[in-house]
Amino acid sequence: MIHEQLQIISRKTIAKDTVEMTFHGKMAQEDILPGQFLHLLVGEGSNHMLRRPISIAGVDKQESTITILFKLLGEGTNTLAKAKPGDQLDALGPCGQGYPVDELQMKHALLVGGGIGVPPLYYLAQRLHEKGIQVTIVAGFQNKEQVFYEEAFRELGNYYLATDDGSAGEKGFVTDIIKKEGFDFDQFFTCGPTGMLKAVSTQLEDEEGFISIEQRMGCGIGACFACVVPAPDSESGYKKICKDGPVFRAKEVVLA
Amino acid sequence: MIHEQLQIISRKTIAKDTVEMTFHGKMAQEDILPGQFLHLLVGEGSNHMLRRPISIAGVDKQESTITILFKLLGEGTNTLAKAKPGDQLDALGPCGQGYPVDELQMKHALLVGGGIGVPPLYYLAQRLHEKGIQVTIVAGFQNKEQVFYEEAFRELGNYYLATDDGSAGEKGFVTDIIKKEGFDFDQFFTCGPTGMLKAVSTQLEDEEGFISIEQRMGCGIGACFACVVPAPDSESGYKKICKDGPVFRAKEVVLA
Amino acid sequence: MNLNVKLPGLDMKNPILPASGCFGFGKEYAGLYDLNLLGAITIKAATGSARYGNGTPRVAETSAGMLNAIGLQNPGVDQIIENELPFLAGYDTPIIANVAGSTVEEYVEVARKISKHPVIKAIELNISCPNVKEGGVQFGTDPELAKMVTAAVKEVSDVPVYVKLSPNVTDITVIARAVEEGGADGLSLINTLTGMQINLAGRKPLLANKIGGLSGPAVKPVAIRMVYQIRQMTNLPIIGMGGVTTAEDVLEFLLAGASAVAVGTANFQHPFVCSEIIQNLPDVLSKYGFSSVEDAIGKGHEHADTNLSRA
Amino acid sequence: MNLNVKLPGLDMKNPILPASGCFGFGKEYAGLYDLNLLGAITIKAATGSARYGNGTPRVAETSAGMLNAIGLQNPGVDQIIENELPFLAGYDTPIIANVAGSTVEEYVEVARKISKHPVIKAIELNISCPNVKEGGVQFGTDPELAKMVTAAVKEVSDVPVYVKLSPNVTDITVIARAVEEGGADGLSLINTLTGMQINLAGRKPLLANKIGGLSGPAVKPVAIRMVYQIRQMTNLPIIGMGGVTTAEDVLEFLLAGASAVAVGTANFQHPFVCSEIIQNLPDVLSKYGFSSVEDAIGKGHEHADTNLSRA
Ligand SMILES: Cc1cc2nc3c(=O)[nH]c(=O)nc-3n(C[C@H](O)[C@H](O)[C@H](O)COP(=O)(O)OP(=O)(O)OC[C@H]3O[C@@H](n4cnc5c(N)ncnc54)[C@H](O)[C@@H]3O)c2cc1C
Ligand SMILES: Cc1cc2nc3c(=O)[nH]c(=O)nc-3n(C[C@H](O)[C@H](O)[C@H](O)COP(=O)(O)OP(=O)(O)OC[C@H]3O[C@@H](n4cnc5c(N)ncnc54)[C@H](O)[C@@H]3O)c2cc1C
Ligand SMILES: Cc1cc2nc3c(=O)[nH]c(=O)nc-3n(C[C@H](O)[C@H](O)[C@H](O)COP(=O)(O)O)c2cc1C
Ligand SMILES: Cc1cc2nc3c(=O)[nH]c(=O)nc-3n(C[C@H](O)[C@H](O)[C@H](O)COP(=O)(O)O)c2cc1C
Ligand code: FES
Ligand code: FES
Repeated sequence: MIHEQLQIISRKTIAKDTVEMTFHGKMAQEDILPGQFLHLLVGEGSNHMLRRPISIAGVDKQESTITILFKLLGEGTNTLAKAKPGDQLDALGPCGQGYPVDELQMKHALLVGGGIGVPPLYYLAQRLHEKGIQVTIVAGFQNKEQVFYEEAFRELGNYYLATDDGSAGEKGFVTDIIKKEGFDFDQFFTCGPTGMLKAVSTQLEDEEGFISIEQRMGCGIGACFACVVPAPDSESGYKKICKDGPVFRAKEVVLA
Repeated sequence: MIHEQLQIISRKTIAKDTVEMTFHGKMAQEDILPGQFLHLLVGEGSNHMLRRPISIAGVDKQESTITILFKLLGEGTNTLAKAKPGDQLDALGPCGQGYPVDELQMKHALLVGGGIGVPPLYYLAQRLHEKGIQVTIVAGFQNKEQVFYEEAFRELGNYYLATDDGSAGEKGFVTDIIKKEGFDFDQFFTCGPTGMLKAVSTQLEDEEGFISIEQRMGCGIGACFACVVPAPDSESGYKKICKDGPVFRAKEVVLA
Repeated sequence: MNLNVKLPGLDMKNPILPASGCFGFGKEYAGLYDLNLLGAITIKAATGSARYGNGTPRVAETSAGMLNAIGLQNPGVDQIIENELPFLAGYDTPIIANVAGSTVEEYVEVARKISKHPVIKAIELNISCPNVKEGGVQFGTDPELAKMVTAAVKEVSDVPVYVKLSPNVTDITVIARAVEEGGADGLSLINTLTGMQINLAGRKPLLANKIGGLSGPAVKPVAIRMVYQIRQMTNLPIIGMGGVTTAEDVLEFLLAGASAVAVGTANFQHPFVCSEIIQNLPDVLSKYGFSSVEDAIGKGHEHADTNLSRA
Repeated sequence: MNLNVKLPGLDMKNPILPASGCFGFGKEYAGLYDLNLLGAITIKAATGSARYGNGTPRVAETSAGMLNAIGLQNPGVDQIIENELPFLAGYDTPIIANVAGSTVEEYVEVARKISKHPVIKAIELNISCPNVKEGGVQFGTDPELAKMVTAAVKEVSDVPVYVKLSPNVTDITVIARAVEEGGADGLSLINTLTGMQINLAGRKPLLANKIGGLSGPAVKPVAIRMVYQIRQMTNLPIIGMGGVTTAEDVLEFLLAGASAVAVGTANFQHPFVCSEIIQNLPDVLSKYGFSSVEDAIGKGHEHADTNLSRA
């Protein structure tokens, strides 16, 4: 993990309240796994004492760039969105443990994402695709306005889209698509709101897979115990999302 | 007094840690007296709960601009200085009571300023000069690096400069110059650090004159009682600097 | 949307009122916007005779807040009645008189006099001013004294009495209970936290009074906690305050259990803040699924399952 | 410039130490900078056996501050001694153990065990954690209990004992006096103020524990006031903390009367903040005319003429 002032080179609104931002920085040369995140300082002075964790959605080592996508939610993300190309952002990263793409032997991967949980799966799909692994992506959004990266994902594998209201793709949830399609895969990888994570991991209970979870963070580096999740089999009974996660084996942790 | 988002049209460092800033705004069309001030919002969010009072140093009705000069002192003025041409500043103004230039019958005015107390005297000198009143200016600074508006003042009247270390003008204080020159004048007008105000008003105790005083402010409009100064002859025993001042008759108030 | 709230003595168009000491006697802000917009107005503290207050500097800026040590400067209750209240009579907005004193007798005298004036619809009994040696803070930290002064003022007041509590206590619920027993019609909280800033160059406390009262967004979490705790132990109506700058903050206080919400320090940063909050409040309420102000009051307790009378 | 400070048990290269709970057991920050730079390190609270702490969310952001309700999660004193302290033995920086408990017996057990470990140079007795039902805060608000637990821990501790005080009390000088009588070697203050944030969409307190501890720049004026007040009533050395983010803040605490200054929340915003403050401190001291840290301690009282033991 390093600490760097990343230079913003582009900023785009790519869906409703959803911003894509690309930075230039040495950090891109680190070995970054999909699922790892940046811990970003927001604003100036003491307006924001806590950094914001945002997943890495893409890395270009050649250009030395890192891309993130974030949703405008509260004050922090709204302030982040005001930063312009040329400005610098104070970042810690890559933080946490990502999806172990290099260690897993597999032929077919199922990626299941919901809303703003989709971005890290894009970087994951790229990495898996590069390794020649067949990728199926199931993405769920509230409605058409929220959808992003549809074309980009289609280039990397089989892409299924669900929206709550049916305004794009199929009407329903990602679990409806998984049920209907009955995919055949070696490992699943999921990221999204807790409700979706629970539904997916229950549905795929008999399969091997990984989930990425969110929690409010303090330090982001494992020192403050803000971000724990129960992990009954571990020695201490819990794991830290910022340091031991955010990516865990689906059966390793207990979702609240 | 009005509330307006003033548009910054220029920003210049004109002496050590001293910034001149000019705004465009409807406020310039108000009847603004020298000595009145702007109460400026600083930064965003809740980093600065208190506005900063800064004197008006010039008004151009034709161009609809207002000029201020300020010294980089603490966080607030440093943040103000970061605002760029094109940015807007939230201002209340013109606030308080200025020098009553139109009501005074006189031939010769003595203006005595110290440091960052000099700017309002520049606007005063302009207004008096316009009225055909002879103006003598005595300006005191710590050293050469701090001096500003020397040429501009010389165009409006007799200008005397003192610096504490003699690096520009005469070595010494404004009171040394007043003593040495023994000026003949109808009214004096002074603005500067409290020590200087006391020295000048003691020295000129037998003359008629006005002083402008500073105090930490809350509301800036007379509602919070933060900025009082003892005024023994007034009904309540005190005056509010933000509303009854910052300009007072020299004998009206008691300097702390 | 219906923003009305009805509290003892106060028939409010909306739950927003300026906090005492941050709005003078209304005149200055009347130059900026129509005071009839406001739900109510709390005027600056009144004492028995004129007080000159503390030396200057009296205010200092802190992170997301400020310190003040005005020291209850005011012209005294008689002058206030004579010179300040007539102006406010021109408005159709209930006025709350903030009453301070050093002795029970002084509180009683001020309350008796000012509560007879027709514009005064309620009294806010200030037993929590931290900025004067004899400012009544002893009444705000000792439950027996708090009860006693409340009962004495209740006896003479022609209007309902809201007791304004100090947050500088080990257990605010004890004081709230005491003033309830004393007959309070409502509670008002919080007053300022005591704090200090030291001037590095001057090598001494910046405020002439050394210690001052901390207010502004910095203290909001403390205020919300206290409103929430007190809502769990009594049904007395609460006027909540401490760090409000937005309509969202107002909703947070309503959810915590306040029925009306006062705005203090924010008036200095944004002189139009009260009118802006009132304008934004309907949208914020409906965004979070509420159809009126009454609908939101106390709704932050729905899931409550623990007694928090002691943190 | 000489930044040394010598306190009971602590021979510090400079007055800067991370505050308990904000630096874990040092390992994570050791990956960022050399821990030998620090004046001392306060580790996360230790209890008798492992504690899992509160539910999540455990933190919330507030204006210029944050709320936390970690709930003393820690692996228990034995595990800490076995798994955490050996790593710290590699550094030439005194380690302070923060000791917590629900009963006097638990405090005594933890203090006895941990004070025997050679890396531990002092104990910070945490009688002020607001975030657990049985977290010892009763010991921090009741002077008799405070004195008793201090005396009991002093009896078994092999190292000096600094008692960490809660700011959530009516009069902090009363508690300070009590722990001084109990034999404390020093005081540490302030712990967090109790506060709450309500989640508007969820319509309930955001933290799972509902109430949390407020820290960060927002609370600095309260902390400075308390350090200043206590400095006027006792000569016990004070480790000051609460909202420190810059070397200027450190000087403000020194002037108020602290001999060392801890940095908590700021580590989350700027993980390198302690090392940066240490780097900037000489310049800030000389800018304000001081030639060493010792030279600045308590200098904010020079002009003091009033007794402020009660605000
Ligand atoms: C490992 C991880 C990866 C994430 N990746 C992304 C991503 O790629 N894109 C994206 O849009 N969002 C992502 N999030 C969520 C993102 O961190 C929050 O949306 C963001 O912090 C909200 O900040 P705010 O100031 O706008 O909202 P506010 O609600 O005003 O924030 C207040 C506080 O709560 C915290 N907070 C609020 N919501 C969340 C949340 N869901 N998770 C964690 N902390 C939260 C904030 O960090 C802040 O401390 C991720 C979260 C985690 C833990
Ligand atoms: C009527 C009036 C007119 C002024 N005109 C000018 C001017 O034309 N140019 C100029 O450079 N300065 C002027 N000042 C002083 C200016 O207001 C302060 O220098 C400025 O507020 C400092 O802010 P800061 O954040 O940089 O300093 P900080 O010390 O960080 O400010 C902290 C707080 O103290 C207040 N404060 C600090 N110093 C002063 C001071 N001398 N007077 C009032 N409040 C203070 C600030 O407003 C703020 O609330 C004037 C002051 C008054 C009262
Ligand atoms: C400058 C100033 C003066 C105040 N004067 C009084 C007062 O006279 N009586 C009183 O009860 N409270 C007084 N207060 C406290 C406020 O009414 C309010 O309780 C407190 O400031 C918290 O609200 P805020 O954070 O919105 O300012 C004063 C506060 C400030 C900032
Ligand atoms: C996340 C977090 C955890 C904390 N844990 C402890 C603790 O275990 N023991 C303790 O005595 N204080 C604990 N504290 C309080 C700090 O040590 C410190 O007293 C307080 O935060 C004020 O300092 P600050 O404003 O610099 O953070 C904790 C504070 C935070 C923010
Ligand atoms: S955020 Fe501090 S331990 Fe995870
Ligand atoms: S600053 Fe509020 S009365 Fe002058």
